[in-house]
Amino acid sequence: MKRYIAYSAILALVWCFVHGTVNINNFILGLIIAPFVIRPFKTLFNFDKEFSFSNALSKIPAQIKYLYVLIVEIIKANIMVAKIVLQPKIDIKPGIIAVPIDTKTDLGITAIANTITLTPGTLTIDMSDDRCLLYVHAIDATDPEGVAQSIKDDLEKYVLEAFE
Amino acid sequence: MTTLITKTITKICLPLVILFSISLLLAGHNNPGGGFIGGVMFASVIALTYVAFGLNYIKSFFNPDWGNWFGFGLLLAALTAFSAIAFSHNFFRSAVEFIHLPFFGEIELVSAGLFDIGVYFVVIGGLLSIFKNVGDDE
Amino acid sequence: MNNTLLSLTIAILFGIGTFLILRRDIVRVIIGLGVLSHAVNLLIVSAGVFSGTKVPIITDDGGHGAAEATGSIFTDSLSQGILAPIIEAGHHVDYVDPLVQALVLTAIVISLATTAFILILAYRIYEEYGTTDIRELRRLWG
Amino acid sequence: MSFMLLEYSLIFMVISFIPCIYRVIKGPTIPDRVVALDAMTTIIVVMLGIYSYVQGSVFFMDVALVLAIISFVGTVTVAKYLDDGVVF
Amino acid sequence: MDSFTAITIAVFLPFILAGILPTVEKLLKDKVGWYASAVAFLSLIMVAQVAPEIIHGETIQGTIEWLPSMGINLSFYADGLSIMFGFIVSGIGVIIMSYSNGYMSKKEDLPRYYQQLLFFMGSMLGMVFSANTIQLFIFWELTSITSFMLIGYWRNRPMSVYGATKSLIITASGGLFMLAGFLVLHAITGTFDIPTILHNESIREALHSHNLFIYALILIFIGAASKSAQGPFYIWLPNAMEAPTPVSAFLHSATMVKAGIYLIARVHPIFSGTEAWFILVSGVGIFTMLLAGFLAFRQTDIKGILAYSTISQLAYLMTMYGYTTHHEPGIGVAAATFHLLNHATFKACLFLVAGIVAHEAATRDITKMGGLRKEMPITFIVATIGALSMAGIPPLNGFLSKEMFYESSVEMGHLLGGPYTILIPALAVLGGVFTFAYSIKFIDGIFLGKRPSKGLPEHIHDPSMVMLAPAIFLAGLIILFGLVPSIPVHNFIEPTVSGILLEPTTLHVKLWHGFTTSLMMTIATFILGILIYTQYDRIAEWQNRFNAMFPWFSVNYYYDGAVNNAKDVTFKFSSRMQPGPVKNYVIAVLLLTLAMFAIPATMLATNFIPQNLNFDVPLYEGLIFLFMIIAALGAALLPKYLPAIISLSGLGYLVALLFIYLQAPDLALTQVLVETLSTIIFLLALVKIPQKFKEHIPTTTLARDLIISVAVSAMIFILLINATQGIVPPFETLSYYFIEKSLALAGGHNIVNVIIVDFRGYDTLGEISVLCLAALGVYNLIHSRGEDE
Amino acid sequence: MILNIFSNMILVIGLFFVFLAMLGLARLPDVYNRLHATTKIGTLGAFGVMLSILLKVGFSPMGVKAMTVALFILVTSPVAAHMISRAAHRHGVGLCKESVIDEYGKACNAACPEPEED
Amino acid sequence: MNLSTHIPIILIATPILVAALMILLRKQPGIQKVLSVAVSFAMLILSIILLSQVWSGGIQAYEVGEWGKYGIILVADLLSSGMVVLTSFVSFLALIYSLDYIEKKSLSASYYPLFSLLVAGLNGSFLTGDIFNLFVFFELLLLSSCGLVIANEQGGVTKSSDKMEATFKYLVLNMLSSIVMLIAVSSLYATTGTLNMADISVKLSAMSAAGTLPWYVFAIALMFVVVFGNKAAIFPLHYWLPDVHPTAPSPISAMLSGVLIKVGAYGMLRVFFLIFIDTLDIFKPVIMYLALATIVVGAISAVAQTDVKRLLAYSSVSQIGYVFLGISFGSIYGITAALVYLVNHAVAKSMLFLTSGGIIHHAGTRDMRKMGGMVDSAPLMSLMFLVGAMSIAGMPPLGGFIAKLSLFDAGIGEQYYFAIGIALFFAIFTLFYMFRAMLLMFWGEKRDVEKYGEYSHHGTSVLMAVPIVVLALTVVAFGIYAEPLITLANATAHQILDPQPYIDAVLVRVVR
Ligand code: NA
Ligand code: NA
Repeated sequence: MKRYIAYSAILALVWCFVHGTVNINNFILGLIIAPFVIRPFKTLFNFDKEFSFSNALSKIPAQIKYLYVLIVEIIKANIMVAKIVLQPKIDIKPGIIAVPIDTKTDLGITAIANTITLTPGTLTIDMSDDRCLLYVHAIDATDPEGVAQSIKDDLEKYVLEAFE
Repeated sequence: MTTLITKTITKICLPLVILFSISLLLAGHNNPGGGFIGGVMFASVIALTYVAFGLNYIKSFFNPDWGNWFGFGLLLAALTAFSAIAFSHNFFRSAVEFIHLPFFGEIELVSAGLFDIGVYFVVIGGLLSIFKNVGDDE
Repeated sequence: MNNTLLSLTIAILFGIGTFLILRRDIVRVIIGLGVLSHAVNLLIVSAGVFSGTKVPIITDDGGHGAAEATGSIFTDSLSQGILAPIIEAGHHVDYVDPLVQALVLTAIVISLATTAFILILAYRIYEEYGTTDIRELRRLWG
Repeated sequence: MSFMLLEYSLIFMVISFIPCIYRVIKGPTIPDRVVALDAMTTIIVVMLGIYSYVQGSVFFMDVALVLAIISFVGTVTVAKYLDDGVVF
Repeated sequence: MDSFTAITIAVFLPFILAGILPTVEKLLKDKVGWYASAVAFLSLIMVAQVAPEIIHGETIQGTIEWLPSMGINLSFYADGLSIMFGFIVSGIGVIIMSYSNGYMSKKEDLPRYYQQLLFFMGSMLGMVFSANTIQLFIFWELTSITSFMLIGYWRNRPMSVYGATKSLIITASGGLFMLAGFLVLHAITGTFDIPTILHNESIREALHSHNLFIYALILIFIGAASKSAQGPFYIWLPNAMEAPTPVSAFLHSATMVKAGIYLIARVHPIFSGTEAWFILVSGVGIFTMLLAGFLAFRQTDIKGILAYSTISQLAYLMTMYGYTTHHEPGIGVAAATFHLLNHATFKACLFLVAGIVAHEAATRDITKMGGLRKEMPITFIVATIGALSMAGIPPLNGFLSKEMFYESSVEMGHLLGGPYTILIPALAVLGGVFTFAYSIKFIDGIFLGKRPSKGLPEHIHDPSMVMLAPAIFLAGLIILFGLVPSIPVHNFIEPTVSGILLEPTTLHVKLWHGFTTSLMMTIATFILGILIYTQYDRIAEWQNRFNAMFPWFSVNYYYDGAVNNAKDVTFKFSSRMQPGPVKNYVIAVLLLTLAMFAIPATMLATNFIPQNLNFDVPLYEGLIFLFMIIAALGAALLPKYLPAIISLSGLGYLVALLFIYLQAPDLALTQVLVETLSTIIFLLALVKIPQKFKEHIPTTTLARDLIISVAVSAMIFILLINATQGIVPPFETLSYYFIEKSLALAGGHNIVNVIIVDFRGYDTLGEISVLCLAALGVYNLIHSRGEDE
Repeated sequence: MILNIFSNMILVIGLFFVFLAMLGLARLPDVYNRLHATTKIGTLGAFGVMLSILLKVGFSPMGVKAMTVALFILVTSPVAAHMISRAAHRHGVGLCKESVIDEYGKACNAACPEPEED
Repeated sequence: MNLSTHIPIILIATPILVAALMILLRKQPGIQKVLSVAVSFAMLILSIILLSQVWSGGIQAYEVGEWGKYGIILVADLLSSGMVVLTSFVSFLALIYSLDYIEKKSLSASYYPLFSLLVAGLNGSFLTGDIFNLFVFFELLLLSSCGLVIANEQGGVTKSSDKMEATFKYLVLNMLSSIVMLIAVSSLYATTGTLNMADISVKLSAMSAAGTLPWYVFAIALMFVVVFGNKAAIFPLHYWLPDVHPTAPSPISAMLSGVLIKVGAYGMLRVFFLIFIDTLDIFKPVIMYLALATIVVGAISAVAQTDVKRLLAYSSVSQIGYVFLGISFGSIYGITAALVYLVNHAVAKSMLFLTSGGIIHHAGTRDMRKMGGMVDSAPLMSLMFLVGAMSIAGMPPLGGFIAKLSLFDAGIGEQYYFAIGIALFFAIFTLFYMFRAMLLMFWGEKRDVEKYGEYSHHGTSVLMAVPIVVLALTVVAFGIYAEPLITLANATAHQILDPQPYIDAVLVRVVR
């Protein structure tokens, strides 16, 4: 039930967004529609697990922080790739490396994977079946351990805070 | 099989796109959109879940008879068109009504909207029934 | 939009589509039908009879049941045997021709339906014949 | 301003198409083509955004959103097909 | 009862009473034949009731409205000709149906047999009394169909089926030619009504001078010739002998085959008096007379002999009706008419005998028979009377009419002058000689000589009276007509001849009228006939040998060849026309489309290309066009499916982009959605289809396909640049109305959407039905497996 | 005014990045490297353009939708890249010759087929 | 609420509604059966009422949505309402026949909606007064017939691979002609600014009167020859027919040969004699040559066939050639004859196809060489086939005879001797192949039981026999008493050749 309410609220906001007008009317309309949309797919949305509002709300600052880090990293990433693309002669040493991760939840893993892709020089290709390793394509794979370490240090901790 | 990452994002997209499809359906009369476009959006996001999770898994908890959907849509569309005859008008004569709701203000109700909903269901039902029939085929 | 070049492009697309439907491979033929249907959709749009520049969506809402959006328009008065040519009315119309768009919408949906059917048909044909070569599809002969 | 913006942006974007078309045709592998097609939709989304702004009409933004969504669906489907040989 | 009613009843009674025959059969069981005889007898009475009026020189006519809008009605006309035929048909009908009671085994499907006989009789009566050409044709074809049914009475015997088919194809097709002739006649005269043409001098004169005259004549003659087995069409009649013998007697000697003769007599007043008539009718007649008489020698089947004799006798009739000059329209009409009646008597008689013999001797092969005169004396006498009449021996009726034949031949030869003076009588005598020979063979072979030691049943005897009486009756008629010719001449021949010549005619036929040329010719016939008969077997053998050496020297060779090879030849044709791969069909469609465009373009267009072409283009537009073409080329040329499909998808996105430029957001939306869905469905299909197939295109094919493609491109380009010049002159367009009323009346801002859900929502209803259909169709496709082999 | 200049700046940068992404698509040696370009730069480019529109029009329907588009692309494009690259690798598309390491290929141990030209 | 004015739309929308209901009710075969037959019968009655209304009250126009000529107008004139009666009649009987003929699962899952939509497509095509709407309904026809062709028969003898192949050819060629139609329709719109056929007619006439009729209008007009010719399967657009009609389940073959190919003839009459009057001088000779080629090719190919349904299909090709020959005369008599021919062929050929279904059930094969002597084991089928074959061959006193008679009479009256000569000659082919088929199947020796097995005893159930007999009686009735049909055809021909009342009925009205 709580999950319903929470998801409905989020979806009502989404409704406003896709509708293009964020106002109370639309939000209420969204609240009315949302349960019908979630209901058939509740198996997909962990409805068997407990949900607590306070828990969810408490993560918001961490999430905002994560977003900030993400944006900064993205800009760095872009500048890096832009440099490579604009080189007269492209000189790179790419490769695929395995990066161990500590994140356990679905959302967390997804977040870290996506973050890796959006950040400098790395691109998530796959995840091992035991959910412990991410296979990452790095533009500069000359130092696999270094890349893994930087992912751990610069990204994963924020993701863990925000989504675990 | 697809990965956890895809599945998670698909989960996020699913309600979002469904809402968007409803919004397109309702906006159709005044903005781009309408029953067909909304319906295709809906169908494609369901198709996305079929792709991401596998048809059999989705069917285990969400397995509507899409045939009924397009049957219903066609029925709704045809009945809407027919209803004009009951009002001593020609088939498909449309009606525009403005009603005042306490909270939402003035709302425009058009018979064509009902027809568009019929289209919406036909598109969803038709496309997904094709997908399911072919996808189920061994 | 440059009509001559658009026409030329459409014509070339038709040519390519035609070349494709003359192939022996069913999948190619279907791709060719796809190209042709793109071409024909463009053709219909280019058959719009007047060229405004605005999206045919009325934005200046003067309230419901509002006054005419485009000014007065002549009407053919057939009962009096008059075919009134449009003289000024065309100038009032800022929109592009909405009718051809509606026609194309219908055409697109129909071609989607037919394409879906023919593709699944191709799938079944492969199952039955073990090939997509139309030259093998000649059990019905004579 | 806005017409100039439109003109130049559009020319710029259309020129950006060239590599995409090149990759779609040249490949060499199917994933290359898929990437290129995906990139093409990104360009169109961008163009739609600009166009929408310049025209002052929200209509094209809807197209952009739909395109973003549907191209994701398409890409995932093709990728799955490439990977598993099945669609659903 | 007035005469018209009587005729109507005579015609329709057999149909109606035949309709209830199966019910009657439940009651009467195997006595149902007598019911049929009674029906025939009723018709005979009806015909007889009308006869006095006709003999007095009147004609009867009446009409029932049927198809007034086409000028075709159900109308009957009775004059001497029709009454005579009416008598022959119904009279012999009674005889044959009575005879059948003895002939047909009780195990046979009797209701079907009698029903079809009655249908035939009704059709025949309907034909001879028809007053309009279309009605005549209808009954004519009905006789063909009933004849087909009766020949094929034993439906499981291959030879019956063969004979039935042959007769139907020849006679019914001939009928179609006749119909065409009637239609030409209609086109010339403006009427379908026969009496109108017969009795209207001016119409006939106009007809004779019309340039279509000859075509009408030829077409109608083809009908007559096919039905009466003349010329090359004779071939069906011998095979028609597969029918039960009473049927052969009735249809294929006495009545149906005379339909052609009837037709010739009927149209005689219309067409005769022209050279064409003589050349066509008499020419074909003489040819057939000689050919059939000669070919009869080869026959070993007694019914075969009779079949060929029938052909040659009918040819006599044709020949005589054909005798005409401008001043003497009907030289042989009287002779022909009399011989027609006589032939009906003696030939029916001989067929009945043949039936009896075949029934008793259990064979129809004349080489296996002989000496039966002792065992079946009555049959022998009856047969002899019939055969001698056919041979033209006095004092039988055949002699009289043959004399008249010779007489008219002499007259015709004389009128033509030159070599014809001798030639025509000589050919007539030759025909008589053949007739004499095969007539004698019939008697000699069956009844005279020695009984063969084996092959025949032990006890052969005269049949019961049921079968014998009709034959005796006919033999009696033969003698009666021979001795007292005035009875038939006064009652039948004179009214008929008057009817044909359209003027009152009196005839004087006597058994003895001095030593005339014709008597000399008769004597010559006997002498030559006996001479020929001594060589009979040798001639037959010679014919057989000739036939074996030159199989192609017969019409049957061509008929059989055509029918047997029809399947192979046509299959070759149709498999060339319909070779399988859809590609050729697509080419056909494209070529036709191009032709349809090219015809007006070359005929009417002064300039293909309008003046105001504009090739200035902003860079981005030009690039988008270029990209579209490249993407389409990619779809066309990339060798593997998936790249091609991705390329096609790219084209779709570019089209969507173009729609955006064209200010069509709805279209762009729909386009991108549909594009992606199509791709997904493509992938669904490709799940099963591997990328194995690789087409190698030969240069010629490539060149042809390229030419077609370029032509299509050119067509579209020319059409488009012309058609998109704007409305000429600028009419109001529907769109103005939609723009104006969209918000005001339909309450929607999005005009395109309002059009598709409101103004033209009905289209959309159809469109979503199409979507449902696709879904249902795909369901069927997926679930259509399983019942294979 | 400043906002306008700022937004135009973002727009131009965005467009430039989109262009760069496409350049990368053409120039980089294999599909994995090309994905770096399109995913990272392309996403940022699109994001930038949408952001600039949001800045220009504020939270009007157009702005909100532009933002929605931007967020959607941000969320989905890495996943699309992940799916494609994964499929490419499993489909047998090899790394470019400059590559120095392939731990994924080892992990897959299933003998990947030779890279093929399509 | 005066329902009688709504009949045109009811005839189209009801089948769509019923199709929707049938989709929803596909788990209740009982209700489906009763409802579909009841509705089909009601439609038959309504269509007859419509025809009589038009006969007595003149042309009826029905504005869908009350938008005047700006929306879509349905027009019921004698031609269209007559065709609708024909459709309703044949489809009612074919539906009854289907109840026992189509495989149960296929029947309840998809057959009824597909069939209903086919009927909707037919009625819609006949009644619409809007050229683009015609396109939409053509697509409806196309896809519904495709779906039905692949429906399973009870104990079917047609391999599903054959069905796939046939459907593919059908679909490709028809999609191609749809594309041609769209090109033509949109070019026409670009030229006249309207889609309403009456309106187009007026505008083209105005251009013609003013001397500004552009040449390409003629090209557009002739493109419609391809469009409708493809539907009607005239040479060289007939290639799909001999594959599709035989592989379809028999009641569907009956619908396809009986009614569907007539849509092409209808379209030609409608479009050329209403819209493109100025192009008739080119149109008539073109159609005449195509019609003659169609007659020849169809007839010769029919002779080659050993598959009974394929033979009937080729016969349809040839016969439709005769219909077009009548149309190509372009005169009152020619068109009357064409219409009479059309109706007679529809009835007789549907009957023959239904009969062939019974034959196939009985013999377990479509190959005539594997039959023989069936007259004893299947007497009813034998008689019915005879009636149908005779009618097609133009033998009196059946309907086909009246048709050929009026056609030949018209042709000779109009002095088309060459054409009639060919038509006549190939009528003999018709006679030949029809009777040969009859003899192969019903007469002759019984087939080799060792090789092909015994004939099945359950040849024809009552539900299958009744429609056949009804059609046979109609065939006979059209021969014995043809006056009403000819009168109707004649009045229709007059109406076709004088488009003004049609135009008035459509255009003279108040617009919202
Ligand atoms: Na994407
Ligand atoms: Na024929």
